Amino acid sequence: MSSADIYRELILDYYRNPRNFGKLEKFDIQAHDTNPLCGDEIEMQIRVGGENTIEEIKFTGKGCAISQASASMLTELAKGKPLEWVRQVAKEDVFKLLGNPDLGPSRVKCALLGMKVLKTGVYGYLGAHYDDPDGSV
Amino acid sequence: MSSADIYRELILDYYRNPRNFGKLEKFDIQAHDTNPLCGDEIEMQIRVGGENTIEEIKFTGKGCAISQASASMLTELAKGKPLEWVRQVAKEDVFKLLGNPDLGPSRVKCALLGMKVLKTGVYGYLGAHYDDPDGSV
Amino acid sequence: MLKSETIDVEAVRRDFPILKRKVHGKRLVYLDNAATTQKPQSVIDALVDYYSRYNSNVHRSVHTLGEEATEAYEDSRRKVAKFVGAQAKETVFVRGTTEATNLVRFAWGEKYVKKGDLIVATLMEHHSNIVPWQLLAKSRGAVLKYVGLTPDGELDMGSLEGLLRESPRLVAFAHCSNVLGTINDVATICTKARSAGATTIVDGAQSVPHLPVDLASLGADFYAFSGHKMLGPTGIGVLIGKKRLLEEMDPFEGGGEMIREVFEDHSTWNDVPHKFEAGTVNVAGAIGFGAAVDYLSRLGMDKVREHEVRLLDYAYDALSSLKGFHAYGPEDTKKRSGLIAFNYADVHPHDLATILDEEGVAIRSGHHCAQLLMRCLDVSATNRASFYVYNSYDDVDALRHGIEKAGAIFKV
Amino acid sequence: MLKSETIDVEAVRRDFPILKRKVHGKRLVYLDNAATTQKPQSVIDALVDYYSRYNSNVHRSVHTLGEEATEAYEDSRRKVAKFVGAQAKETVFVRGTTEATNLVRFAWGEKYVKKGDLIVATLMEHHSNIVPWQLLAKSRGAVLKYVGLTPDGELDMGSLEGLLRESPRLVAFAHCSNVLGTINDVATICTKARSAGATTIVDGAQSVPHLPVDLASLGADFYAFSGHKMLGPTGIGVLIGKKRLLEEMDPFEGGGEMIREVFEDHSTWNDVPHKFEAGTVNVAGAIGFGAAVDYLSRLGMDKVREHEVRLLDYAYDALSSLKGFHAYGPEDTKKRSGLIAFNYADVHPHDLATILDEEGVAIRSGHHCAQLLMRCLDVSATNRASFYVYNSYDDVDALRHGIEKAGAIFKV
Ligand SMILES: Cc1ncc(COP(=O)(O)O)c(C=O)c1O
Ligand SMILES: Cc1ncc(COP(=O)(O)O)c(C=O)c1O
Repeated sequence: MSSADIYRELILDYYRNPRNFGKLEKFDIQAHDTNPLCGDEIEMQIRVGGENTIEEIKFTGKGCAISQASASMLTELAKGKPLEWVRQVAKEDVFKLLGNPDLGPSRVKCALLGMKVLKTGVYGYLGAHYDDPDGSV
Repeated sequence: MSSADIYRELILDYYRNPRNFGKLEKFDIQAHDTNPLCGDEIEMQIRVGGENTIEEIKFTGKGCAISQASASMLTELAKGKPLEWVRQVAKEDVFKLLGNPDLGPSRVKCALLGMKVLKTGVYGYLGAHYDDPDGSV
Repeated sequence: MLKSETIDVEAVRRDFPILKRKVHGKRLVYLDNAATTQKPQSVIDALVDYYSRYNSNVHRSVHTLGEEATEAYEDSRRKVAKFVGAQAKETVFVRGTTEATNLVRFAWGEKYVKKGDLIVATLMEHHSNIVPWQLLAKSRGAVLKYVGLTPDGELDMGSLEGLLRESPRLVAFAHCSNVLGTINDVATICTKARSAGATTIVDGAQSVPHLPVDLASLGADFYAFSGHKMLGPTGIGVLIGKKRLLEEMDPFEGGGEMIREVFEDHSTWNDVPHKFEAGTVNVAGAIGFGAAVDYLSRLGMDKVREHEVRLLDYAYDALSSLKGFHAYGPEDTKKRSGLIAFNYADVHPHDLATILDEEGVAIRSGHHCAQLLMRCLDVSATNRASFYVYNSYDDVDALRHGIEKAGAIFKV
Repeated sequence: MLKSETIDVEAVRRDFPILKRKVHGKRLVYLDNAATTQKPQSVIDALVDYYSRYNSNVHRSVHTLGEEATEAYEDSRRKVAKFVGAQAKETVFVRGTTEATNLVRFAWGEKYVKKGDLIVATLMEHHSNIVPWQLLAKSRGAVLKYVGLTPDGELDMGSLEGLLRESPRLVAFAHCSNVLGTINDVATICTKARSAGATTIVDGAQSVPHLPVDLASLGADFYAFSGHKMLGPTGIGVLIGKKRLLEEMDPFEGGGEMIREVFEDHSTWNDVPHKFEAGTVNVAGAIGFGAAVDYLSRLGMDKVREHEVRLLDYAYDALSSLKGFHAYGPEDTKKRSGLIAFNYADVHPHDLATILDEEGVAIRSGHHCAQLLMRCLDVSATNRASFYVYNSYDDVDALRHGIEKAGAIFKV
């Protein structure tokens, strides 16, 4: 797969016009992470609604098209879902959102930064700890 | 040159029966050094006589046949000489005492330890500083 | 191909086996030399020869292999020292520039920096010349301040002089910036710092590989650089320090080789530079470093410099006409080393690097271990193309072509 | 040649190019393996392959070479960790055992050891497991005491238990002595130390190369070893630490790679193990270390151990009948690793080593970086013959022959 395929219209659109970009006035969950290797940053805020669902979710960040688009897409997918759903989100889901691009290992980290932040925040709220399996080594 | 030549009768004799081995009751110069790489040790004491000559000289130490024999031979050579003579002693003189054996660089350090101690002591007494050219690098 | 009167690039390229490699079916265009350089066959051969013929621990064994390895190791020390006009006894082998600055932090800084003392660094430093001083300031209760930059990306000499009036203990700065390319005037800064009573440590990671450097005329107290950025193996570099300073400092790591005698309650230290080389050293790395220095000496560092300036000039011409292209650092190529950090429209550097990679072009993208500088420049990341002896005008053309492709994909 | 059912020595020897070399016209008999081992072609090839095909800085670049180098580097980390039953996240690449103990001194010791605290080492330690603790004791105002030895050269468990009753903060000891060969009972000592509230650091420099080691069952808090002593390149080793400890410790060296974010006045740290890998790492070294571990895994560490025990038994038989021969350490070869330290009549070890060298036989002579132990044994130096996978009965015969020659020259 060539970079022309990786950077499809859709990803560029999400990069330039990220959905759910911004801050929430009131939120119950907040998480932030950076990729120490490249400096990409994502922060997410979630307002928890009835029956522990994700009522509102917004993100801010800076970084490459892949990290920002995937975070944005993930917030769209997450909105309205029960918090428990976040436990099941897997990297394959994120790749699917991005159109299954063929990413090298370092770009995979860009793609998964949003998921890591989402999980860290929600797991914390649920009293659990998210141990990133694709973490440092 | 083979090791049988290096370890001539003479060196073995000086190793097993070192001349000038021991301590002086009264001395004007004392110096000590070890070879950090192998642990060989030499200490020398000198009593300075009239007209700044080496009136008495003794050494103690432990180490290989080469370090101990060369130190011992050097004390014999030094005895009675003016202190200034020590400035001119060169490694070639030591090698000559040993019968010009073919020593690798690390064994050369063994051979020259006695000279280093002698020079350090005498230079110090004369108000100078001996900077070992064959020192650490 | 670059027809330089100074360096025969085609001949040089034949010396680097990796340059035969294809990436995504394309010729490898390696422009990430400021991160690490490729290795000529002679350096690889030096390693193979060492391991195949005389591998041994050094300084400890009287057998033949041990003597040969020790000779080769010390010979490399002499070569590297001579390459920059220093003495072998002042030249300590370390893992790289980062270990060198940390060595100075622990062995000099923890001993001499006192509560309330001022440490001066600059906003263009690599993290390796910042973080050790933050940690030192914290542990000693000292204060760390930074020399600011001019809009053109040079050190603000007014800012430096202001800080020098506060009588700092230490002034830490890079000879060349790894992002801006700026070549700092080391001799002048060291003279000023010395008058102010400060000790100086200069990060030579990006200067020694690219410029003729003569430490005797620069006057730095400590000077550090890395072998892997100048054709040498990974895991080796040097700290060069004034002999008197090295002798007075505490040891750094403790262990074999750095001791003279060990007693139960204390130990005494070996002569410098061995006092700072605890444990088994990177023997092969040092020997390979010597071979790298031989290679560069054969080319001649003035020619290496001239070659890079030509590439820089050519690259400026080729790239600055691209719409949305923005380069950082001094514009005068005489004032900068052979690298260009840039941004291109709103294409994030990581995305650009990915697209370029597909064309076989390797550049670096990110913060380049210079986050303070990124904040000065008000960017989170930049691209960086950095040149070396095997790069040619063709490589610059490939870079331009790749950027244009990214422009098409991103509809710049 | 040794006809071992376990290791095919002739086949192994063909893998080591250096063994073809002649020394003073004689076949090289390399018996200085405890100082550093020779390298098989597969390790040399791994280095050449890296430099010729995918050399790049790791963790920083998104281009293909960078990704390949990073993968290979991290893959080596996983291999080395797995080789000793540890987790990759707990496995920090360092220069060698000496850097590992010093890392623990600075990053753990300076943080947790307080004035008046007790640090326990043993009299059989290598300087790399003594000097850091002397320096730590000095800087923190702590006290350093040593576990004594039995006449047979084992740790005196009564002495250890007495010291444990004083509630030490740290207990530092070797898994195997590099002079006596003694294999210490790590699991038992760690259990006792833990009950006494102490943190443990185990020097595995002479154990991991020679014995099957499973850290999961040993319970050490920190465990260190060197690549160059187990067929790997120079300049690489590991510190393995309990994850919680590594996370709570201060960083060691500051610079690139080990940071998360750098601000003017402070920085935050990367995840372990990267937090402890500042600056450009020894990429080639790590990759070669991985290849070394592959080689040893193919042989099987239980077979390596069995091979060495056979050589030990054979060597005892061959040497102990020599008049004036005196060996140190436990007599039971099951209790010791594959090396013999000895003295021979009044022939000083350096002289013996020189005479042996002329026969092509390389042994180590000196204090072996264990001066406290030398004082216990009341000698200033010993000889040491240390075995590895490529040694054979023939090598032992050559050693015996050389000693006899020295006997003739010295008229023993
Ligand atoms: C028992 C022991 N510990 C530590 C070391 C130090 O290892 P290195 O020199 O690789 O740091 C050695 C070898 O020199 C050793 O034999
Ligand atoms: C300016 C500068 N200083 C220091 C370093 C650190 O060098 P190393 O990673 O070899 O320790 C680098 C490169 O990474 C650099 O570019």
